[in-house]
Amino acid sequence: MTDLPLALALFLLANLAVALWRVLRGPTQADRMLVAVLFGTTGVAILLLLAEAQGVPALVDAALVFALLAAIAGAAFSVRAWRQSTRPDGAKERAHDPD
Amino acid sequence: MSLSPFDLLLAVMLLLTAWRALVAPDPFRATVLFIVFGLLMALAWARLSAPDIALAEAAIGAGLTGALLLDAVGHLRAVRRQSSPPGGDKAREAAK
Amino acid sequence: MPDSEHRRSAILRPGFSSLLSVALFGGLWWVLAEGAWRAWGVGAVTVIAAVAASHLLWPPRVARVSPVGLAAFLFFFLWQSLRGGLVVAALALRPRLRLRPDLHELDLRLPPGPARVLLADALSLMPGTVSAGLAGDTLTVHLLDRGLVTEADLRQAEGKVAALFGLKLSAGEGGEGAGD
Amino acid sequence: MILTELASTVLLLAGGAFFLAGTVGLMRFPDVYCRLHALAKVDNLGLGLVVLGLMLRADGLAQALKLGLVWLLALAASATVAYLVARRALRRGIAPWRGEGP
Repeated sequence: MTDLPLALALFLLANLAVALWRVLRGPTQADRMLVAVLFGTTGVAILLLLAEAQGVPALVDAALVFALLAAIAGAAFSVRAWRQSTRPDGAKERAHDPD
Repeated sequence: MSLSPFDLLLAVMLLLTAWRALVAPDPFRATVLFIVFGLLMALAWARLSAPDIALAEAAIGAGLTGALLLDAVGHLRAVRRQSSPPGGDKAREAAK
Repeated sequence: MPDSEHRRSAILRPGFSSLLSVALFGGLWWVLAEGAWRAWGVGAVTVIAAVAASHLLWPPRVARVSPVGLAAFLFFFLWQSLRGGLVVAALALRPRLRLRPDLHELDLRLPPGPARVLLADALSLMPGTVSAGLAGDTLTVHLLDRGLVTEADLRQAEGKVAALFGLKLSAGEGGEGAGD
Repeated sequence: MILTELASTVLLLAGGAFFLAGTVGLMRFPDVYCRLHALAKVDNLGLGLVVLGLMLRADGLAQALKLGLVWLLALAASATVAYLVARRALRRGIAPWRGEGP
């Protein structure tokens, strides 16, 4: 009975592996950005399950940080790494200038 | 604590992402793989019952470094895009 | 604690709302510390800093939340996100995958600001819709399947968000129960 | 006591099932937007069920609420990221997949 959380964590890790393979394969860069959403849910679930399985409640804090980071990574992906657009309306992107 | 299937799978995933990150053809893909590696590493620390290191790895290793690297990728692209088209000389002048 | 009285009162202007934030952040701290009372020394400082930061970043009275609307919205939201998960899971597991995705443009009647953001976020978690762009007064929504969602569903969600913020929507069919 | 245990087990297993469905959707759906649907909704429901199952096992109100807080944060994060990804993909001109005919 107490092994259920760890077994479920293994199951979720297998899910994560499969999903990661799918997401990292592309084809577009937007697909790769999905890793942020993926870790924001599956990673958090795995951490929570590990916290229960190993009796380390502090891992819940790590899960909180994971969820927070998912948002930050997603924002960094879409705002920072893609600051130019392929369409010719790049006037707004040009506003950024390195000094 | 003996080696469970969980640890085995996690180790394999870590090695795979590390290898893919090293051989990735373009910086964006390498950065994504780096972030994934960091998050998996945080899971590994969690599995080793080291919540504080897991927290630091996720926050600094994956989050902060990942965001900085993504920013750098964006800069590289912007620079490369400005210098590649024929009318890009003016933009390069402005950058200097 | 009150070392510089007037400066603090300058930051925390409206009394009731700052009292509310203190209670809110205090509760948050209590939850985060897992009910450990020993952590209150750090907690008090953190709560004060959090209240000050939230007042600086998001001045009060930007949004007034109606409690009844909040309850209704939460109930609606939880139910819809449960339904959303079930519906999309069923679609994914169906042996013959038959999707008819589409983009839908929704003309918003909500005012700009937090209400629109909340609607965009909430729609992403509801059955068959993901928000894909907010430009001017138009919210672009990606539909997983055209047969799954109707304009009325989107309008209903909009109405619930309006009720949460105690707003009255202008004309239209979805303006049900925007009470105070 | 045994009832809580049972309910928790059922909730955890149901959560796992939803994660599986989400992964299946991720594998089968044709484009980024559809995959976002699988991730943003199905996986979040799975996480919600797992959180509920773990809440039943928590040792106190504060701990249970903290688990709920993690779920809320994950919800907000994935809704926001889903929106950002979809918007950016649309602006980049990645056309949504349209199935068979209009």
